[in-house]
Amino acid sequence: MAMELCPSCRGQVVVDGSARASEIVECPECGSVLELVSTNPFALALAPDVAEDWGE
Amino acid sequence: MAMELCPSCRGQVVVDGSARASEIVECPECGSVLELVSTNPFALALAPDVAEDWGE
Amino acid sequence: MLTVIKCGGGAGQDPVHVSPDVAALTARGDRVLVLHGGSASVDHLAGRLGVPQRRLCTPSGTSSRYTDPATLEVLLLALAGQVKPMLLADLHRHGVAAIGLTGIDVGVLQARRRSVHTAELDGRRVVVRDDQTGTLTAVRTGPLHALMDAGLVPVLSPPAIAEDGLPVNVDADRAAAAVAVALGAENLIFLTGAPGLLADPDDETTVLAEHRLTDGGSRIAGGMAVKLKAAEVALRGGVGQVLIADGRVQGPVLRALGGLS
Amino acid sequence: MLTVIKCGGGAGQDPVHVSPDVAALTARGDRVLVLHGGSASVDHLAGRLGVPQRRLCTPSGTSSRYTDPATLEVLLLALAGQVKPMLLADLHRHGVAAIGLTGIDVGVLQARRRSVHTAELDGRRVVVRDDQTGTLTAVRTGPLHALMDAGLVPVLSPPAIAEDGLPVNVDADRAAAAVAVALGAENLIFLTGAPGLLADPDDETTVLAEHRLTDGGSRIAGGMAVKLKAAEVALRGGVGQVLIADGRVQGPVLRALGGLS
Ligand SMILES: [Zn+2]
Ligand SMILES: [Zn+2]
Repeated sequence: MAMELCPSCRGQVVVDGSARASEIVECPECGSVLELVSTNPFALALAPDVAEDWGE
Repeated sequence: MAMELCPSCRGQVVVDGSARASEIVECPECGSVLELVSTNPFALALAPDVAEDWGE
Repeated sequence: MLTVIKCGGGAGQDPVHVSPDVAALTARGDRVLVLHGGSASVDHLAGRLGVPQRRLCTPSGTSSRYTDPATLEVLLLALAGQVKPMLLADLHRHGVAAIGLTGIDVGVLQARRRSVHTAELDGRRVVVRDDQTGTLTAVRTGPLHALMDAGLVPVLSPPAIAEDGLPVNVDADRAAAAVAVALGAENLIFLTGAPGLLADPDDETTVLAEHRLTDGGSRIAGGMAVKLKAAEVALRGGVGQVLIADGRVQGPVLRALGGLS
Repeated sequence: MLTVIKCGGGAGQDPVHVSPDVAALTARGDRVLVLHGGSASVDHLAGRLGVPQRRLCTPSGTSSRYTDPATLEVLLLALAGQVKPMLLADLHRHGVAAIGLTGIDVGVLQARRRSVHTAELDGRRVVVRDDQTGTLTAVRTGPLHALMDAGLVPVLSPPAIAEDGLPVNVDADRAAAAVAVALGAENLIFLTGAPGLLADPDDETTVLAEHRLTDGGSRIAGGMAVKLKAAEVALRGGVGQVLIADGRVQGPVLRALGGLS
């Protein structure tokens, strides 16, 4: 478990200690979709604007 | 090390204890080319009449 | 008359059952193209090589093989280096002049590389950057026609080749449909590890006599849903008939076609 | 003008160096057939799969890969599932319409399976019963001509197919010579991991300007001896010229041919 700052609103984001790089987390304050780009140290970035679905 | 009987002349053939199946041994008495067809127990048979070389 | 046969892939399904049927069809002058998968071989070889196999899931419930670079390497090894040579040797023993290709050969299967996307992996939502997967954009029919003109039976499989000239995995069922459409095939036959289209995938007695493409709320999911989608694409693309048939029996192709007639 | 290029196999030799040359030759209307090996890939994959690699030796000092069934499987995986797709993708990126085959495809390389024989294995003389090796007996030229007529560059490799319809390993250099003879090639180029034919295999400065096939008591041994034997077979079989050239440089084929002229 770690507390990180949202890169968008600077709000507090809780990251599960078992989370892995590339995992998606959402900021509870501003709703931004964030990507855990590193786990050591924990680092969040805005997730790329990508499709969820296979696009079929 | 084991002493086996030559299947051709019934003479004594010494087989190295480290010998493996399919290994060729020659009978010191009659010169027959023998194949160690089994190592447990040791068993000798006349080797198939086959070419040594690649035939090129 | 051109028949595209999609086979292989499922465990417990021996792709070599197709050889006598291919021999019979070509003997009467038909053209045949075989498209094979080989999921079971990929999984088995991945296990031997210690490459973990995972699936990417979408919220809508579909899932696909997570083809990271190590898995793409295993996929090529298994499909091009194991399933295909076994199939080619068996066809050869049955007198069929078969020639193997992946989508890389002559760039026969062209795909658009899947861009960065999000999916569920091991229960977590992640950004997927290294999925070596693509969507078919074109089938180069010229070389395939040339091979068949020369009396050869193409034996094709994924991967395809992407716009960057590197291989990407594509779904074999969709590829079969795309190839059948592009070549104007009369018949497209999907050989499966089931007796047919099942209402309940766990109950082999629930074979459906009829299934309308427009049926909503179908229980049909997983691999069979992909086959149905591919069948729809093929039919809408002008393929004469699409048959989904049990590939575990002797003579599965002729059986599906109702004999040599 | 048909040029057969034998490449790949040796470690430190990247087979993809041939693509620009193949593109240049085909662009001017020449026909090209590439025949590749891939010993280094076979060895590496065998290591990953835990399949021990051993050599069979004869009293005369020649040695060959002991192709037991597990090794034959690895050989197919490596050549058809790894080396060949990499080569095909690279040729595709250079605009070459290349199509991959092993000797199994259309039964292009036919071999007589090696019978039971004796050899030295791990320093012991043994009866070898399971060596999946053969001697080439025929090259099916019809399909190869058909492919080239269709504007395709065949990319061929071992294994061959034996009289029992099962694959057997064959020497790639000898296969290249046999294919060049069967197709009536003007040029046969062996790309090697050396600057040329060396008087002393450990000294790259000892390139021989000339070597007569009739030279007795040659120090030339190992892989280069096999290449020389293959070259002799090719020349006696009517191939215009046989070149043994450094495959580690840029443009190795054009360089060996003395430019596009
Ligand atoms: Zn925020
Ligand atoms: Zn004796």
